[in-house]
Amino acid sequence: MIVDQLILPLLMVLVTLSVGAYIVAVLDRLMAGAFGAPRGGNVWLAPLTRGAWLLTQHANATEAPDWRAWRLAPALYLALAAIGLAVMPWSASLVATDLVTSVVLWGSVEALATVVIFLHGWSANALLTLIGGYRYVALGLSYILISMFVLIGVALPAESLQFTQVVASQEGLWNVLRQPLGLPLFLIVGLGMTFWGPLDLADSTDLAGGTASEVSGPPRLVWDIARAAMLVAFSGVATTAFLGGWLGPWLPGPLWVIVKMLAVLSVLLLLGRWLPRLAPERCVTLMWVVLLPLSFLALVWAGAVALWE
Amino acid sequence: MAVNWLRKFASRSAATVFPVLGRQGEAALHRLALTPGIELVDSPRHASVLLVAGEIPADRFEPLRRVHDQLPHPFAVLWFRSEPWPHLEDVTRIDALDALPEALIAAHRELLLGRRDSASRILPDEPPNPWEGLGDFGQGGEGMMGGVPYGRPMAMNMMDDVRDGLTLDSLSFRLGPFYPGLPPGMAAEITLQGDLVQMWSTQLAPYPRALDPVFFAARERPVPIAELELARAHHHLRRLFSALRLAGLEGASLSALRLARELSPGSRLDGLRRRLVRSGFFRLSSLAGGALEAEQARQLGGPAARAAGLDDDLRSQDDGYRRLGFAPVTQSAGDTRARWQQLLAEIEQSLQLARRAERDKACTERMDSIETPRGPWLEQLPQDGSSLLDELMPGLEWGDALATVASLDVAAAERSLGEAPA
Amino acid sequence: MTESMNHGIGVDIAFVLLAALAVISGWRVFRTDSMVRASFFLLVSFIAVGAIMILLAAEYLGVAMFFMMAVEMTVMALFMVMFMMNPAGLNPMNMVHQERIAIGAGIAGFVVLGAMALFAAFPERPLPTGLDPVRSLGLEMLGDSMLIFESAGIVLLATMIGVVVLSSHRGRYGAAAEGSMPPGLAPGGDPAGKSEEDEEAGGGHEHHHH
Amino acid sequence: MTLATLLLLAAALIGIGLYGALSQQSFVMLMMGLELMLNGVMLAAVAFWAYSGAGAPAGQLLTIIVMAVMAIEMTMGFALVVAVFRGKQADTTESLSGLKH
Amino acid sequence: MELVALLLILLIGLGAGLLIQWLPMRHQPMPTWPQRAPFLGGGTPDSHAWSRYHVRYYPMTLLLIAFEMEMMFMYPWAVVFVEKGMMAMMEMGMFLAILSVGIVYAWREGVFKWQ
Repeated sequence: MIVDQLILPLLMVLVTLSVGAYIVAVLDRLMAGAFGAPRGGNVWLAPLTRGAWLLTQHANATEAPDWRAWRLAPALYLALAAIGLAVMPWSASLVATDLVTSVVLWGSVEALATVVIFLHGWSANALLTLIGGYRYVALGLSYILISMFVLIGVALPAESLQFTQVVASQEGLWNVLRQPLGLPLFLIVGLGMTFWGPLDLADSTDLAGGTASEVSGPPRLVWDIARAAMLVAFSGVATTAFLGGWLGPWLPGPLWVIVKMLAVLSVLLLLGRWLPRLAPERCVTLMWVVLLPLSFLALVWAGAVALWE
Repeated sequence: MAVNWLRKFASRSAATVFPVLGRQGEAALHRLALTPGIELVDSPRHASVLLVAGEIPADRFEPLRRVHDQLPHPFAVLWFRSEPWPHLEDVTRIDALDALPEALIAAHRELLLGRRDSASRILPDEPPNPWEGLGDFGQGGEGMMGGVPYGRPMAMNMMDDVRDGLTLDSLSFRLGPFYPGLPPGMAAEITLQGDLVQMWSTQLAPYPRALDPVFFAARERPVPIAELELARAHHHLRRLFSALRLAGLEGASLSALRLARELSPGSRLDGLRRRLVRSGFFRLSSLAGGALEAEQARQLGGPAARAAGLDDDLRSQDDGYRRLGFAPVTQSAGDTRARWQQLLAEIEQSLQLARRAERDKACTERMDSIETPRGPWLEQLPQDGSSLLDELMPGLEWGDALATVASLDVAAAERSLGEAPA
Repeated sequence: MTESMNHGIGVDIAFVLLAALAVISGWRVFRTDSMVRASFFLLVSFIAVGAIMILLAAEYLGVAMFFMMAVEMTVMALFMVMFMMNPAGLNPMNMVHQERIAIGAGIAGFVVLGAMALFAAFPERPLPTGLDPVRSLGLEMLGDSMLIFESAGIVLLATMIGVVVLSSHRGRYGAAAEGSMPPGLAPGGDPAGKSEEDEEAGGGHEHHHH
Repeated sequence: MTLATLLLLAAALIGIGLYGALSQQSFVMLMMGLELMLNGVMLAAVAFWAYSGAGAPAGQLLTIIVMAVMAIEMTMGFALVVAVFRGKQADTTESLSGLKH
Repeated sequence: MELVALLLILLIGLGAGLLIQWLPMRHQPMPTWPQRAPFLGGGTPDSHAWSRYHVRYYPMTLLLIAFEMEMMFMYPWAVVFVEKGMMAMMEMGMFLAILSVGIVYAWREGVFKWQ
């Protein structure tokens, strides 16, 4: 019983976390190559050698940082990504934390991520990191609501706030078809939360790396891993909420989950390479004035469909 | 043992290079951006190799010392077409562009394998102000806001906010001349409140940008228009590269660079333009702001002026161009977006002219007035216009401000230094 | 669900640790110089209490506490930094008044309430087995307490409008932010560089606090 | 974990909050004290709900309402701080005395 | 059991994050003061970056708290939505109406712009 309920899910989470972060790095390099970055070297080895380099590089310090917060922030971000993976079911029984309110727990992870990223930018006590941190708060606070609305949408037909129930409710039809607006909105939130691609406002080039502009060596490695892991966790939740989780013919459940997660990851990384960075002000207006009303619409749609069924 | 293994493994990683650009050092940057195995980074904290490319003027030595010391241990320094400071030990100087990528990768590898010592620090290990043991708690501060806690004074509000009535602390600092988001060599003293620029005063003008020799030849004798127009397109494409990179469109920026490298009259801009339009660059990116007024536009001249609706273009006075059916293209808004649209339109126009000129074997006819990519060249070459930014920047959000700087070609033009002696 | 009623030693240990965390971080809020740290210490205290709520089978409230407080405390931190001098506590400071009275009141409050907790007799009616707290909450909100639920909605709307009126400086049809700054602000120049819009707004919000 | 220990914890949080609310000079820190007190109240409400309310949903509802009160208090408080600061550049309670005209 | 798993995952994530930082950094000396100066492309700041930072979007954050509070009510509502049928639908209509009014009002007042 211990093995079934504790050890196995735990292993699943840890393996997905580490392998997933690696896969994100590889996929991102492949996408970069497809979009015209100079090819060369071994794509599969590059993330690992880069990690090794960061381990040998000395960590930077700033004049008067908030030491504890500065070192804790990347680790906390990683821990939040791990929690995201913990609430995601691999099959009807294989899930680390099948909390009755796991949908809300994921919402909390999103909200807490804002805190952690802000801390990362704040605690270095440097101008560019500070601007990055504050920019992320504008962005992070804007998309929390969107994510919550679309996730409430998937909770309606499931009559539950539990991810396993959400998947079970998609037995007949996946939510991606039943609530067509939900997944696109959720993917945008995902890009924002990991500040990937167009929503890369916290760690952007115009800030010389934003919140990460003053970190080097091991803390930077953890930060990069955590960002990638959060993207993985995010794709896991998207899979669970909209793509029917473990449901699917022929293959065993966990395999389906992995296939769907990879698909979501590829879409996200593709978008990240395709779109330009948004201006923060424009981004906030877009989220509140366009995407949030759209998520209302998604919720009304979800409610109507749930009642009609 | 394990560490040894880790270092061996790490030595196979891409060389992370922070470029510090000297005069006309951009060629190295453009070369390295397209080289596999080399990653150009935006912050010295992310780099293992510091590349000093081009001659650094003496007034930028102090900033260079500062950046030099900001790379984390271990790091190497390479001087490209630049005279290394005599007091440094163990310096590497490279002069051939073709040998540069190899040398950078080798430096990174040797550094990690321990075959090369990390460069030593230049500046003395002292805080900006003495603080230890001073003040109320030995942290260098006094009272709530006084003193120099941990070596620096505290921020105090000094000027009223430019937008809403809420006046909070303003942060003043000097940015550059080696900040990747600014034109090479440019430094400014900036005051921010929040992420909004309150004050901007340009301290060091950007380095003059090298003009293609063909523009100088055109002052002396008629030159083929095809050649002139290709050089113009080349100039604009390279500016597009840095701007797109700043906007987070790495792939598109590299295609602009590739296009510039393989430029011929047959080149087409359609692919890049389509890509930019489809990606929503003109709609989504931070391009609002930085609108030039007519007077400012006239002062600056060139594509920026035409983007603001002035149709001044010396080419329209040249009979060679007139026979090719040349008419200046203009935009009306004069803001950052209009400038990029103008630049794309001018590149396209240049390519078209080059095709027609090659067919007709057309040559320029006037020698006293040349339209350079930077602006009109009548009596003298286009001069530096960076003081314009002082008026333009206040009130812009940080991202908008940097996008605006990237869209304005304010640097003076000068003759290419040519290949440095080996 | 009923685990917490006939709970084992694990729950007790978790409770003690979380209680200690809640109290210590709650105390640290007033003992740190950095405003950002203070607000995030408060967040930790809230999270610990939320976790205790989860142990008490109030799964929804506990988890909701996480997200609600994460957002509130982020906003708290933003405002702390905006309005407090020396927000990071680079110079240690002590911004307290009437501290003796405050300590006395704090201790008195604790003693009185603690005594009530220890000596008052409360009816012992544990959670019924098979209760689904989230469902029961939802049914209550759409049933008997509908009025509370709806009035809360209206009150929140009023709050939104009040907040916007109070904090935003723009007039009703405020000009767009772009270009609100006329060029030519000289270094160290007088604030006359402010646009007319600013002056207007400056006059416009006088009545808010007089 | 019994009702008594839970209430003791709640009392401790309220006590600390009371100290903070009374002793802090700045608006925002004062608000933190209030929040900490409400934190204790919420914990007490949930504890009662779990141990002596027989799971009556009103207990949970009470907690939510406390949370709503907290949110409203906070938003209105901050909005007022902004408005006051804009006029007076003040951030402590003492400096507010000048506003009473 | 699930809470134990959650706790373990949290601790392992946090621990791994800290360990990866701490292990290689144990023996590293403190960087020199010039290295610790904030990176500004060779420039220098006048003061510490920590200051009373002008958060340009502050009205939006206050609005968000009110919105977030409404979300508190929506989660339990979602669970009983199908059961309550049309009544829940009406309730949702009311809530979304309130929120929409809030958004439209805030938008017209320019809350989402940089102040």
